[in-house]
Amino acid sequence: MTPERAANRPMEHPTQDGKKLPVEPVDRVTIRFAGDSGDGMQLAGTQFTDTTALLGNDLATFPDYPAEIRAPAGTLAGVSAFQISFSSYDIHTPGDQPSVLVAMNPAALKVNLPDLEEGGILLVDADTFTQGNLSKAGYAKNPLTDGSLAGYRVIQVPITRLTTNAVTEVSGGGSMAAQSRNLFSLGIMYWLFDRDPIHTIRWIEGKFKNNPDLVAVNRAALQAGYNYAATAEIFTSHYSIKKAATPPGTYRKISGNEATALGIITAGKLTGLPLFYGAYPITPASDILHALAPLKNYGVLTFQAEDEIAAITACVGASFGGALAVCATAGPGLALKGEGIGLAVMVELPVIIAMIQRSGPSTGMPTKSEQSDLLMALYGRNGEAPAAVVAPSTPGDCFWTMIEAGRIATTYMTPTFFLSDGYLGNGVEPWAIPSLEELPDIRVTHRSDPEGYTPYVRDPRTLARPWAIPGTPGLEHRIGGLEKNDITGTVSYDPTNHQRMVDLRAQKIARIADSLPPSQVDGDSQGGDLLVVGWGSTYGAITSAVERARSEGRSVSHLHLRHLNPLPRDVGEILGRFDKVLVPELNTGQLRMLLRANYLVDAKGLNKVTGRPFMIREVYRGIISALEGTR
Amino acid sequence: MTPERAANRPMEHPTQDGKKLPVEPVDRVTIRFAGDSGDGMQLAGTQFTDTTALLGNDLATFPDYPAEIRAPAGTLAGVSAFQISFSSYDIHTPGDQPSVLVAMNPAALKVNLPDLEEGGILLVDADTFTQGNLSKAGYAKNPLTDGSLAGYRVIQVPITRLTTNAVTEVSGGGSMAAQSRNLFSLGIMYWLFDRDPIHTIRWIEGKFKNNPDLVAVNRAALQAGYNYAATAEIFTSHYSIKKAATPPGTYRKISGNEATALGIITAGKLTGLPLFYGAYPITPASDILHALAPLKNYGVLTFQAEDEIAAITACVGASFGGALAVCATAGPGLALKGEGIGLAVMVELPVIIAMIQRSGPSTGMPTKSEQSDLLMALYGRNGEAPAAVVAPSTPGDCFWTMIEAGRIATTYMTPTFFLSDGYLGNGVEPWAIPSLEELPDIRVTHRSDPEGYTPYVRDPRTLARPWAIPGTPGLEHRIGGLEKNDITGTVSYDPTNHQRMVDLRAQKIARIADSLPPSQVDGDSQGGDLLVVGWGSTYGAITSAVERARSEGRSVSHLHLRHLNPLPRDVGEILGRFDKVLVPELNTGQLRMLLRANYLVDAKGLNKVTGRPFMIREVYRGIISALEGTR
Amino acid sequence: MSGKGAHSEGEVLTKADFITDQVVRWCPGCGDYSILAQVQKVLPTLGIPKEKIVFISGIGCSSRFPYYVNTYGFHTIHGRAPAVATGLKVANPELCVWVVTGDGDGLSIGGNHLIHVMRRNLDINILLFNNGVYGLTKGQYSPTSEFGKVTKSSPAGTIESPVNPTSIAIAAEASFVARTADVDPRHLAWTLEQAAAHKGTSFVEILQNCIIFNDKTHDPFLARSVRHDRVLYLEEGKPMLFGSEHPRGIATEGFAPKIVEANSSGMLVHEPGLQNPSQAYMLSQLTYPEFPVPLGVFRRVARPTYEELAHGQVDEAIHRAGGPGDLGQLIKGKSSWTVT
Amino acid sequence: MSGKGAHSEGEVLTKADFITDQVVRWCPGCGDYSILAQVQKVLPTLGIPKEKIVFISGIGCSSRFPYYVNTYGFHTIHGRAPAVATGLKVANPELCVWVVTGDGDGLSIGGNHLIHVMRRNLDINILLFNNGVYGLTKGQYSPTSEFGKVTKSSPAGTIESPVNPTSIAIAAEASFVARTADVDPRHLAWTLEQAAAHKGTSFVEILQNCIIFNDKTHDPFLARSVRHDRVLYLEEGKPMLFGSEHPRGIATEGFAPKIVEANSSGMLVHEPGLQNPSQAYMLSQLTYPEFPVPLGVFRRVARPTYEELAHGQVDEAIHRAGGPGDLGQLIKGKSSWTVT
Ligand SMILES: Cc1ncc(C[n+]2csc(CCOP(=O)(O)OP(=O)(O)O)c2C)c(N)n1
Ligand SMILES: Cc1ncc(C[n+]2csc(CCOP(=O)(O)OP(=O)(O)O)c2C)c(N)n1
Ligand code: SF4
Ligand code: SF4
Ligand SMILES: [Mg+2]
Ligand SMILES: [Mg+2]
Repeated sequence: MTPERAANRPMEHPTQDGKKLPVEPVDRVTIRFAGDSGDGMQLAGTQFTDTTALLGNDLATFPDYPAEIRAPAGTLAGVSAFQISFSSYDIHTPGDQPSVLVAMNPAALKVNLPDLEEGGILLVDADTFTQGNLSKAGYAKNPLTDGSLAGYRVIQVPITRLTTNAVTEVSGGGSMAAQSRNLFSLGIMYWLFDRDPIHTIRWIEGKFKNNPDLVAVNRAALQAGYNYAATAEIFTSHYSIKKAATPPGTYRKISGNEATALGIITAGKLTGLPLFYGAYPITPASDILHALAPLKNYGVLTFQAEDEIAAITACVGASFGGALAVCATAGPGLALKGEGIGLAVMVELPVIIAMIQRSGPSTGMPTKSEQSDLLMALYGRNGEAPAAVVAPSTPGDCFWTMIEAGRIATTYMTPTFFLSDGYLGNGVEPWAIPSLEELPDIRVTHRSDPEGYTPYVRDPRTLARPWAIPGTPGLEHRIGGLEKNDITGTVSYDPTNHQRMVDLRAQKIARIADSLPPSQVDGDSQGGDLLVVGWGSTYGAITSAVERARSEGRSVSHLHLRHLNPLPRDVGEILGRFDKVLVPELNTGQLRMLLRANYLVDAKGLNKVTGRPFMIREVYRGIISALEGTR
Repeated sequence: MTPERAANRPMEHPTQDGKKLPVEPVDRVTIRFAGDSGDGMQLAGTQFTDTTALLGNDLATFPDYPAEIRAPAGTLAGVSAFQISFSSYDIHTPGDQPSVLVAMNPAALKVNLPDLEEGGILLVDADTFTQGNLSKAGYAKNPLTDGSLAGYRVIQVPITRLTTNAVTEVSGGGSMAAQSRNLFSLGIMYWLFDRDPIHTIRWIEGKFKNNPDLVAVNRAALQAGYNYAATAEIFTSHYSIKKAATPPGTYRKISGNEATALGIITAGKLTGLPLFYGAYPITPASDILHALAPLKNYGVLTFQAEDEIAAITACVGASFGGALAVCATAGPGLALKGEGIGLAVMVELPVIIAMIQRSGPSTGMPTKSEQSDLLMALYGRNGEAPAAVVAPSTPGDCFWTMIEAGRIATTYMTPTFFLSDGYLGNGVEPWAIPSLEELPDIRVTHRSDPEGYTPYVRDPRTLARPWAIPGTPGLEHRIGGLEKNDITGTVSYDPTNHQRMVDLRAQKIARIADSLPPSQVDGDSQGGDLLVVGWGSTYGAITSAVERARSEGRSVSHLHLRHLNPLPRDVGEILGRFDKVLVPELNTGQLRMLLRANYLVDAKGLNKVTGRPFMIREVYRGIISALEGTR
Repeated sequence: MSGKGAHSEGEVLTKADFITDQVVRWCPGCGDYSILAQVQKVLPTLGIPKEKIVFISGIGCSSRFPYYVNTYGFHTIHGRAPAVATGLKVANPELCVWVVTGDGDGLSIGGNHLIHVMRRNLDINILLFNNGVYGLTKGQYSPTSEFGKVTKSSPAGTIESPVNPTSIAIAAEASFVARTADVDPRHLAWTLEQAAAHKGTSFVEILQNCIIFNDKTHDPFLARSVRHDRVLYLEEGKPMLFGSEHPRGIATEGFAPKIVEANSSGMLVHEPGLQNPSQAYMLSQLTYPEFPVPLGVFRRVARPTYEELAHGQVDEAIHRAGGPGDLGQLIKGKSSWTVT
Repeated sequence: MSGKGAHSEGEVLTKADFITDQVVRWCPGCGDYSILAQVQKVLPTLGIPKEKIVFISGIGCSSRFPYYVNTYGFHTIHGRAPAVATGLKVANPELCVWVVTGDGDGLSIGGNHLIHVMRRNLDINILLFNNGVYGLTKGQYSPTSEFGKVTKSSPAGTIESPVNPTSIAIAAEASFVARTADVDPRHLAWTLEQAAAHKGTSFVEILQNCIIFNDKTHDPFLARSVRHDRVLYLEEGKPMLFGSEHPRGIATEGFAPKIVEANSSGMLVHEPGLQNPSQAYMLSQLTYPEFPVPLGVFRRVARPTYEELAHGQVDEAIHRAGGPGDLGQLIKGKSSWTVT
């Protein structure tokens, strides 16, 4: 194990049975739990995350699911992994490489070993290295015995057998052992990183409250793992990670999709509008539906539509009716919504389209992440049909950016895109819980005064048309997808009117920039050698890489764009202050194209389209190359 | 009348009844026939066009329909117009302004008068200027009597009454007169411009061959108009327009949509593939379906799908089955096809998507034209999903560009967009009929050899994968929308494979540029003050405007792009040879954005989004401003 | 374009209140005029203030309808009106929502939304103007065009069995299914009243004449001279009788319908309220010339509406939780920690 | 991934010929395995060379099917398999085309294409795996989920009446409609054979168990212990009898079905070939627990196929024109002039 900045002085620490083992304080650890889809790795990772969050470490997670469909047990395609990085200081990513790998079977080892740090800890369930499993994983020889693992600290534990023993004691039979092997491993990790298993025990008790057998079995497996690690002397020391020096406040753990769902509910409350959420299930956006559907006591109406076209057009209908209408989808779904969004552009009604981007094109790799739908959000519909686009940068920021989407949509009467992705959506971080007073005031009032009302008369500041909703006496009017006459809103084929309306729709979106604060540059706001410009989920990797380069004295700064349409007014000017511009994106250069076209700067791309997030070192190397001009 | 370059010497010319009236030779005339939708203006215009084409004039037409739905007779919304410009020299547009306006009722006058040239001829049906019609058209006073038409050569003819008289003679009743007023006006125009009505008489005879009464009525109306003009001395002279000095060859008149349909059939024959055309009706693309459906003896299978999604996915299915699959649509339809096209990108099957662009966004103005779907063609689907894009520049060029689309699609196994628009689709020009030998050899052979076959092994030159179709023994294979493993084509979630495939798909499209000829610059290919870069239907207006500026000695050249993705390799270099770049487009600057992003040139836009084509003088003025740097 | 002055509940409305200032733009002689007139006649009788009435349409000649009715209106995109109406009605259940669609809009591109809105039983009224053709795009065949029909897009005749709108509606579990015709204004008005009175999705097929592209398509049985002999007017609780000079009735032979002399034994009585939809389905399959064409209400059954169930779940959740959810609590989540 | 070696007509194929080298990726215990096995068993008996067979699917667990059948295959996009199959079959009528879809793929997003392919009567076989849930996206309710079902997306129970796939198929004029189940492999194989033998669209609903997200959903009538009493096996020409210990039959009361003692008078005889679809429709509406659930062929009627009519029009046009059209003539058009 090579924990980052591992301290030197081992400390004494009492174990459960009174023996003392040294506790090494370390600053950051990255663990990856890997096993078969059926092995409960996501659960083990989530439990470790919860416990770690409560201890006050900073943390970030990366659940890496296999393809949506279940693969046969023991095969490479069936491997599921969960990575957590936690530390005593502020971190921004789940870590480039695990320093600890838990491999529950040979396939998990095969898939994940290449990522393990040199000298890292490798915990394997030795019982699973049978001939059958080895060949399913494509191992010709047993890696546990052929010397190929020499570069790691290999801890072989007969996890299956030990779990069975522990489980048999409490339940009179080992049949439930297979389902609790993950908890045994988790117990080992708890001991190794000095975490009390109590939180997970409580969780087990709650989850299985109607089945005391299951409580006993799972608790036994967890305890057995913990005790085994403490007593079997498989580790020479264990590690402690201090609380992170986080600003005071109350925190919770949150995933991007949870924060998005919370943001949706909150935007509904803040605008004072009824909330209509219409969606068709699709990976990785479905969890937002799953999060909202049970919150009926918050007044949210969720509608599972027959397809994405129905979802967006139902949203347009709900918006016509005065609701805050929100839908979420992924690429293939957005490819179907273009016409409906175009209608919302024409009738100038607010709708929020949350995009949880995934790898494309076509069905692509549904469980993998990518940033390749920015241009579709901007241009994926017919005619000149401008809409607003914002993008959150961290899981917790999904909450704030969703509220901003709500503000923009309702203030400017426009469809508004929210571009998250699978990495943000499923990733978890500690999040400072805001008080309700901190939340912006974005209350909306529907037009009710018939005096001077016409459907397309505009607010002189925002250029928004009035939101007059059915049920309001005296404001009866008709709208539709045909070109509208300026002010009156009747159908018009007049050439000059069309030009005016095209211009007005564009200006309205451009005016959003008036309401944006000055852009924040991390680093040297006055300029320098290199500006790294990013958007969305690459925030963590870019931040860390820039910090690293700056700590080496390099002149590198970072601008992370939350608003992609319109771009903030100061972006061109900021770009001009730097010699070079580098745009890391998980696509082939979509924001880069916009920056080049808008500002004629020779922005270079750092592009990766593998379905995986950037590693810090990839961005760091990109920065170095850009600075050296070798790109 | 102020015909362009009108000659000075009036000539003698015998009229039908022996009287002689002077014939003035002129070089170019632009006539607009305008009336109610029910007045048969499109028919009159088309007949005039046919006759004029056979006389060997160069010509261009612009039919301007009202909204798709029929408006009440006599109202402004119901006015339909047809403009034809014809000349003794090479022309490129239907003329900025008519020099002759035929107005069949007050509404037609009201709508079209603003466009009539100062001093132009205005022929009106005086009988229609009743109180009722005047007020339907919004005239407070009768323009025929209030002096407001002083600036024109007004010819008032009681067309309704004269037609009724003529018709009554042959049919024993005037009830059919309303339908043949257009032919009376056409007769007048035939006399005025010295054209023999015989072609139209033949057409009447053919069209109504089962109804001798109708033949008699229509012929009588036409003849009556002709004779009236010849004898009533309403004109002091009439005009002749010499044949255009066209290169030798056989010509026909063709509209863009006709040429597109012909191009589709021809691409089928040239590739040697069965032809599958799947479409859902939509203005202005439906006429392609109407043109192809009756050509069953050419083996074309037309499929009217239940919607645009079914149309594109049926095309993908037909392509999987080895057919040349083509669909055509307009903006709202394309907004629905994104997901299906993305599938074609992933499975790398050829499909041609003909876009007959119309005014957007949303339903927009269905009968009006625009170039605002270029970015949707490029980016309107999820993920990194590159496809080829070509655009025809004139009605006749639709034929050639469609064949080019067929070449690209089948050579590179890629969906290929063909971006026409309503103006091109409905506009008509004389077209040099190619001999079959002139047509390119783009024969396709499906893979049949199982030796070394895998679904994604690539041609090293084109990077195309083999087209192996069901029915071929030994090539059974499975494809789909999930990411494909390089070469084998099985499903793959491997990160490096995904990057490779994203790169390969991009490179394959980029390689198309290897097959393109050097770009043609009209003007100074070596460089100069200003390069005007256009694409699609603006060709005529830009060409004329550049010619005019050049004739004044200005350093202006013109590059018209047929290939929009990939852009030809020499574009960047060509742009670099000019001080300034101007990009006229009927959108807010879509190609301009691509040029700026790709080449970092400060290309300026000349943009118009009114639903109407550019006038020559608008482009000309844009050129002058750009040269003067006042923009 | 806005309504002139405020109305409120209780005020007495007339047909004139429902006419907009827009010039009606259908071809002279189009059947749509008759439908518009009847709708404008029926609306004031419903006792609903006009600001609570909304017309939602797709795209097509028929879908221009909302522009001409002085209530709230939304001319949406092709085929999607049922989905737009769903969002509107769920967001705002007290509105009286009408969907106007055509045979192309509702059964070709929009067939799926139509089916799903019916099985969900939103309380809306759907008027499908069936003219057997795409009018707006100038004359292609539609899903209801008869087999073999020659149109611009089928110059050799269509090769598709048409969709039967009422059969599809019944199979999609619509709780109210009716058919009427533009040329029978009294029956049309009556049917609209029935549809408006029904709680749940009311599906009304309106046989409509497109004088330009499909003139007289329904004339073989709707023409005034033959109608009495070729139309079966369905009346609740009455025997299924038709034919004025020579009255006959519908009876059953196993599960197949047959024509019998009036007052024969076994003549069926019309019961639109039967839970089992088989009889309604059989009626929907009666087509000319083998059978008279039924006009009237095929099926009318009670079922809770989607929006009342959806809001019911919300109310119940609030009730069970002892009040509306607390946003602060929700944001805080189940497990949090404090850094001081 | 390509087939191993060429096959040609006449060669004798076995089940093994239809197995690919791809590892099958459904959950252990998923009903899809049984369906795959029966398909692979039936295919070699059809006398069709495997290169002429194509499987087309949408997206869903079920739609992974083509990867496992060693013929041509295309795993397309969500809901669009019927449209893809239409293009393929029209382009290449001599292929034997199978569509595999799920209750979400085929009835939610893809409902409209399904209806239209059936009424057009393309000669393809559609297998709809009905597990009452969205399996691939991990357990939301589907259009066939029963009212009130609690799922991830309906934590308080669904509020929608389910779609009945066979009713919709009958209303959409499918010329062959059947139902079978994963748990009854023999009946499944027999049904597949019937579907394959039918010319025209064969629609087969296959009741399938999703062990993970909707386990035992069909057990109330399909569980081995109750099946004989709760399933009505439809057999052509035979009375509609069910129940092994206590045999009963289906009879009619007006247009409503009722259960009677075996051999009562009025017991219905199953005739899938009736032109009038009313009886088939009634059968499609028999649901548990009121009635036994019918398995078997509901309807089988002869009608020309779309592709044969489409190609027929082409052939006839060529015949009438005295040969295929001349491209040169077409390009030249009707009216041209020559400049010398
Ligand atoms: C996405 C899309 N596809 C196609 C069209 C073109 N379109 C407009 S209306 C229509 C069919 C209308 O037929 P129907 O619903 O029967 O209405 P009708 O005009 O006969 O009343 C079509 C194909 C469109 N507007 N949008
Ligand atoms: C356009 C689009 N929307 C949504 C999805 C996500 N999705 C994939 S499969 C599926 C439902 C599958 O249900 P079903 O057809 O019943 O198949 P099963 O998995 O149950 O066999 C959904 C919603 C998608 N792939 N594409
Ligand atoms: S085209 Fe037909 S349906 Fe449309 S307005 Fe005219 S008559 Fe009516
Ligand atoms: S989720 Fe259900 S349907 Fe999908 S493979 Fe597993 S058991 Fe089968
Ligand atoms: Mg219609
Ligand atoms: Mg399912």
